[in-house]
Amino acid sequence: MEANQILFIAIALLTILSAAVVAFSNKIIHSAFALLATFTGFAMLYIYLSADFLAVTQIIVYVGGILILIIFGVLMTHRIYSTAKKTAHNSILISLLGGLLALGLFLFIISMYPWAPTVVKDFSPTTAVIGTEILSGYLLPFEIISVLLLGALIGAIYIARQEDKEK
Amino acid sequence: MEPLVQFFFNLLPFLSDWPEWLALTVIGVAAAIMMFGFIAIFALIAIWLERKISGHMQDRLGPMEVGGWHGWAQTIADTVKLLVKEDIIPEKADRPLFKLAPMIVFTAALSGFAVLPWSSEFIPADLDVGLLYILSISSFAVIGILMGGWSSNNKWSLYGAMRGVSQVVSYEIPAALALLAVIMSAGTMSMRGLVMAQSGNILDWNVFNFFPLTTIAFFIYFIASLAEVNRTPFDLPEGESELVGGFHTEYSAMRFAFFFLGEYANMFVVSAIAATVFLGGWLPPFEALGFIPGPLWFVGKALLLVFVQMWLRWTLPRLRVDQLMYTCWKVLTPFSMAIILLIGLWKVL
Amino acid sequence: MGWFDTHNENNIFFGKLESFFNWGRAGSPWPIGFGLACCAIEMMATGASHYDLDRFGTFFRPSPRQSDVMIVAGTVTLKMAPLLRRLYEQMPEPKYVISMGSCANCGGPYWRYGYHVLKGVDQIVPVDVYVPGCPPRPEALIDGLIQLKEKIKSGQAGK
Amino acid sequence: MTAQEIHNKIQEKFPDTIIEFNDSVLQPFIKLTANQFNEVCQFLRDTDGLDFDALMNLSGVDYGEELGTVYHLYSMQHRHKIVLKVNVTRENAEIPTVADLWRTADWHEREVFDLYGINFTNHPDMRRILLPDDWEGYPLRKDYVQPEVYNGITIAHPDMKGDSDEEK
Amino acid sequence: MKKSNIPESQFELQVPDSLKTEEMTLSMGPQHPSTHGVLQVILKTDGEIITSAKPQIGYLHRCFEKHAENITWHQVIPFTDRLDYIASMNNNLGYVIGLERMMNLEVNERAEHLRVVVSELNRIASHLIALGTYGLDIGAYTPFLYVFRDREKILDLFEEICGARLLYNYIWVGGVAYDAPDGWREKVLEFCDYFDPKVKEYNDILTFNKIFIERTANVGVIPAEVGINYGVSGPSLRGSGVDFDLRRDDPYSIYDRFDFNVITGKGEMGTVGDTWDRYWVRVAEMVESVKIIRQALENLPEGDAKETVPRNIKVPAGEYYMRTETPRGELGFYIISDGSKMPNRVKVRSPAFCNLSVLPAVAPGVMIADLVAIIGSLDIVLGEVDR
Amino acid sequence: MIQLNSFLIISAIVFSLGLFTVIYKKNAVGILMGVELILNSVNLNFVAFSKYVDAHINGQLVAIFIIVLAASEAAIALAIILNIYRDRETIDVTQLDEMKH
Amino acid sequence: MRQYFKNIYEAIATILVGMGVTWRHLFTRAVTIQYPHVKRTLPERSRMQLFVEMDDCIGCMACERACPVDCIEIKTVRGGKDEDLGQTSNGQKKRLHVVQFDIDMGKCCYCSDCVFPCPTGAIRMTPEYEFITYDRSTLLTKFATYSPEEISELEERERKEKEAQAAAKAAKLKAAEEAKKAAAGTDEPKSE
Repeated sequence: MEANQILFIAIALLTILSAAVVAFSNKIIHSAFALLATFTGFAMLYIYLSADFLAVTQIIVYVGGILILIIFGVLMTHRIYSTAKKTAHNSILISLLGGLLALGLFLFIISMYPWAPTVVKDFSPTTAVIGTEILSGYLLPFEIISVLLLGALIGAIYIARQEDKEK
Repeated sequence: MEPLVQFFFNLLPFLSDWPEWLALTVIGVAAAIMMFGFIAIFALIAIWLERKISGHMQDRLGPMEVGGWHGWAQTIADTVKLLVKEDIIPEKADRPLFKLAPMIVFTAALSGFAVLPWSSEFIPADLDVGLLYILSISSFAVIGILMGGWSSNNKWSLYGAMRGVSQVVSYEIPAALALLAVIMSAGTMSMRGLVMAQSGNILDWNVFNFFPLTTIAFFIYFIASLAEVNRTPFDLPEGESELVGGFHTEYSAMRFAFFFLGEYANMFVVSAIAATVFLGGWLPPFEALGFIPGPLWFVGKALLLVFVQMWLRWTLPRLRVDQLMYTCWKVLTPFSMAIILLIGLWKVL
Repeated sequence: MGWFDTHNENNIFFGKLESFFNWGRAGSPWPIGFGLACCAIEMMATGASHYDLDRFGTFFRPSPRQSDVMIVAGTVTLKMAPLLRRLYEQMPEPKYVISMGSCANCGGPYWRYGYHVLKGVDQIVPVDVYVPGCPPRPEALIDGLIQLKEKIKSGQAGK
Repeated sequence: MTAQEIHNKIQEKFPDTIIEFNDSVLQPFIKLTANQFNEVCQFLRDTDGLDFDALMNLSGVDYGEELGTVYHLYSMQHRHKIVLKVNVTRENAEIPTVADLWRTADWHEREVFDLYGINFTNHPDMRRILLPDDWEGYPLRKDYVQPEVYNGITIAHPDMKGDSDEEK
Repeated sequence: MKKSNIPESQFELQVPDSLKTEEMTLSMGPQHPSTHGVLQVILKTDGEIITSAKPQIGYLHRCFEKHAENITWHQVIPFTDRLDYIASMNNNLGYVIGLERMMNLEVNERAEHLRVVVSELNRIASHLIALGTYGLDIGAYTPFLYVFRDREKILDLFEEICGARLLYNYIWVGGVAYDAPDGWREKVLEFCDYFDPKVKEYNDILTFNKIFIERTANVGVIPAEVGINYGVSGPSLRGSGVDFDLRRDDPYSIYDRFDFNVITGKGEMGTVGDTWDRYWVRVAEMVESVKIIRQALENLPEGDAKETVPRNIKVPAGEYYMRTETPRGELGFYIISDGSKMPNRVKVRSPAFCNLSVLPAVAPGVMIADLVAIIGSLDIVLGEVDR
Repeated sequence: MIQLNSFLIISAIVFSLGLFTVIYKKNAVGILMGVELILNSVNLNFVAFSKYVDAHINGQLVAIFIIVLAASEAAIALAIILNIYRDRETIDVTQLDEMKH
Repeated sequence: MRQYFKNIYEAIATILVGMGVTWRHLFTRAVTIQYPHVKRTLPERSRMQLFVEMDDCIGCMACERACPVDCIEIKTVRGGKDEDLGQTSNGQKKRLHVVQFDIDMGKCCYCSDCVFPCPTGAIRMTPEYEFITYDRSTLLTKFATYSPEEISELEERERKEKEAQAAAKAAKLKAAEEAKKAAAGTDEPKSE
């Protein structure tokens, strides 16, 4: 086995195990911090898929943005200074059942279909391609998504500060 | 990775005969150890230097006794002491996170070194998205700070962590925008490409490239980087007079040392980026000075900026949280946006 | 304390190592910046430009977790005593205590009618060095620090 | 305004409250009864011409048989002062508070309560201020006996202990 | 405001329920870098905003008043040193003048002049510490060391005249403990010349620094009426624009012979009575003190400063409330004598105690960083707060 | 050589874990985390297909759009959660079954 | 808007002014006194450790009375009648054995109040400040040179002398009484 593959397995394990911590942890804050490892694992997997720009974007947006939002959400909605806070859960059996069902379904599909690589690509920087592509082929979705993002930002601010208006 | 591999192959020709994965592993480990050693030695010297500089700025001497000449062994003694000190984990702390936090902060600082261009040959990894990578790394440090501050179960630490996070997250924006101004003109995000675009004499450096626009961008980046590494006047997360020790109040011994190391490593990284992006990296200011090797120029420029950071620290008072945000959102961000627009205009015309 | 304590003292290597560690400890005693009364002003003056404690590798840490030396500078009252004790317990080992000034030594001028004054800080924390004076000169405090260093180097200080 | 005039004004408004007026000492004082004290103070503060807007000092005193509180008032506007005294018995030490008139009195009254055990009625927050909450006794009373131990900490200096043992 | 009571609850910040996030209770101190000693402040915060601040004092209660009742008149003087240990000379002066007035004692002219010189020097030293620690609170470390550097020069002068650096026991009933040694007068004048340009240096590095101004201006405003009602005095009251200085308005010693300005806050950088004003009053007062020292030294008469020191102090029965202007404000000694050789009661009306009591009134609504600035601008000394 | 299947399996496992999280947690923020896991696993699929199946990098582009969507979704969701918390002092979704304010 | 730019300008300008100050100080001479290597001479009035010249002490207790904190403890024994205890440096004759002269430097408040009343200048403050100790009890400075045996001997003698004195007094009284009696015996009729 090559070092490359060992590393891949390590990263895959990191991703899956930390995702499991997110799912099973009793402390919501541990879940939140475990997401850090999951997101980073995904970014590393993207590098394996020769998507360097995407990997960096993943870290900037997910770790630098969403994760911090989530942690702040956790801190603001819990008694932030008690480290021993535990959270309540739904029935684990039903949830496990749901999860396992989905997993079984996916594994079945994956095993049934003969996935074969149709193209073999070497690594090449993607930044320039993505830039060109966004401003040509994907211009409309890009514009739409920028409007959506703006709307979401305004909406989030509006919702979070609704009380000011009431007065 | 290729330049680094090439560098090592040139340095140690027998490596190329080894199987690739082994050679790569050896090179990777060697590079990591070199970086760690560099950080450690840099931190030792920088801390000593900071104490000496602050001492002389304050009409005193700084370390004098330990080790003889001007207390050169001072930071070594500090390190030895911190190594053998009792490592306390507060009873009510969240143990796994408490242990993990300094590691994350330090790892983030360490991984910033991966893309620094020391010279035209020696770049550990000449990523195509080098600058973006640096920016993404800083978000790791934030999580580390938040983790440390929260898991200490101390209110002051939590305040420090919250302040630190809001500060770093906000200041990433003007910093990124200021860098973007240069990326626009250079047309690349690779660190090497950025330096290469500045070759020539001092007037070709990006600081003077679109004078005065990039000069302002440089100052914006420098100020924002101060905030990102929590140096005065933006040292709110650890502001002694307000928050006792900020997010590392409860840390002792080696864990505290790692925070400390991380801080100094970060100082170097942001200065090195400023040196790379704005001050021409390893390039000498004049062709005539080309006989001095590139890495010396690079480190020299970075250290100059580190010195300015220290100088500011021992001069200025600390800002308040709302003023910090004011500076970020109402001063730095609009200015950096305006610069991007103007540079775009300049390029088009 | 570290792992090396379990090893035999007679071992040359560990003996040398121990003295190296002691050199490190003696070289950077970080006091907890913690003034109680009059002596605190002299302590500040000692840290200031004219006497400059930084020469000895001493700089004040605000948090007890990161400090090695507690300079009890001033009168300890009964209301303060439990807090002082707690601060001492929060410091990581090895930790040292310098009792600075008459009040910390034995209650000082308040020893007779001071119904609210602790008569000597050694009642609540173990003291390594007593610096007499009311308040002691900065030189005296530095001398106390040097004596503490000697004590650390000889391996007798702290616990 | 001289002390005599101030005395006359109070006498006019509150005829029954003045016990003693002494103009011959260095700082003339008026001794008042406790029951109307707050009203007198309000009068002193709010009357034009008197305008005692500052309470310079509030001090508890142990006179032996009686406890007392001494108020030094000052008018920033007219630059005149007066001393008020209120005496109470040791057993029933209660004086109306003036903390609502001069906020200075808030902490000073707490201090007097702490050290002399005089209770100020209607005070918003009558707690010990200097000593710990679980302290026993009022140290500045002349008959106070210094305790030997507080919460397991020896108070007496070793030298003194020897002395007292010998005396015993 | 004047004719109405100032309710305590007015200063509790009322946060609307809908805006409330998690309320935290924090205990700042007694070991906290910016509480100036062993002060504890119990804070209730909403985010970074403080909703209420309650100072807890008494961590340095050293039973001065009990001591004073058990020792002789003269022996009280060393204990007054330890009240406000930053400005001991001024404390000695207050107590001693109180006794002298009770004893009706005339004091030698030279001694009077020396007293004024040393108290004003001590005032400068005290204000320097106030400046330095204030800078430290705001986050500037270097000014702190600069002021200590200059303060050290004053301490050298003190050490020369009385042998001690901090607690002097210098001003005695009827005179001073030591006459000035040869050449001392010239050294003080030399110091004055040295000191004047230094004030500009402080201003350059701290006072007029934009960050410092932003941090301090419009923060912790104490309106004049509130200040008077709370018994705030000294530079803190003058910062609120009240033109009141005991040295001029209720003169003691020989202060009425000197020509000096009383500095008041004018709200140059923000509102009248904010922390910057209080800070600025201190800076400007140092310059005035230098002026007084120069005048006193110019007229320093020859003679024996210990001439009028009585061998035995006999204080006639009676009582007296003596108040003097220390660097912190109105320090009052309420002395009761029953004619014996010990005081019957010495009550200290400490300025820092009253100044601190205003904290719960101004703290709500400010941020934690501002609270630090407010405590620093009140310039408290815990030795005097707790006595 | 790492096969496409490995990525798909990782993605499937993380997706199931995300689904499990969404069902299992009562806490609204916890559910949000589950959603993020699901989005990430989907992203991984897109990128993997972009590498192995697609001749172009369309998959990566879609992934970028998903990341942006996830960011806006997280912002909005947290704003709502915060609002609910201020209103009800709880973010337990099982207790938030009435629509009236 | 004008205010906005003015603020930015002021911030930059004042920061530069401040940086100028620290820059200048970077090159000025440090004021530090490198204490253990350089010791400065303290002024003669310096009030550090107390010192007692026992040869000059006449045991008058003035210092003990003057001490505000009672840190001086003196015990004296009266000298013998024809015992010469010597003279102090200013010519006063010593009459008392000062068998105990303890100063607890731990309690001392260094006010120098004890120095002024001393009639012979025996007790004085010295500029000596390096008496740091590892053990608190060493702060109790004993100045008296008498050994315990000498003290007990002296005390014994004093006791004896006192007894003798008392006996002599009693004898004297007795004698006087007897004389009175005798006188009464002779003058009995007169007194009645």
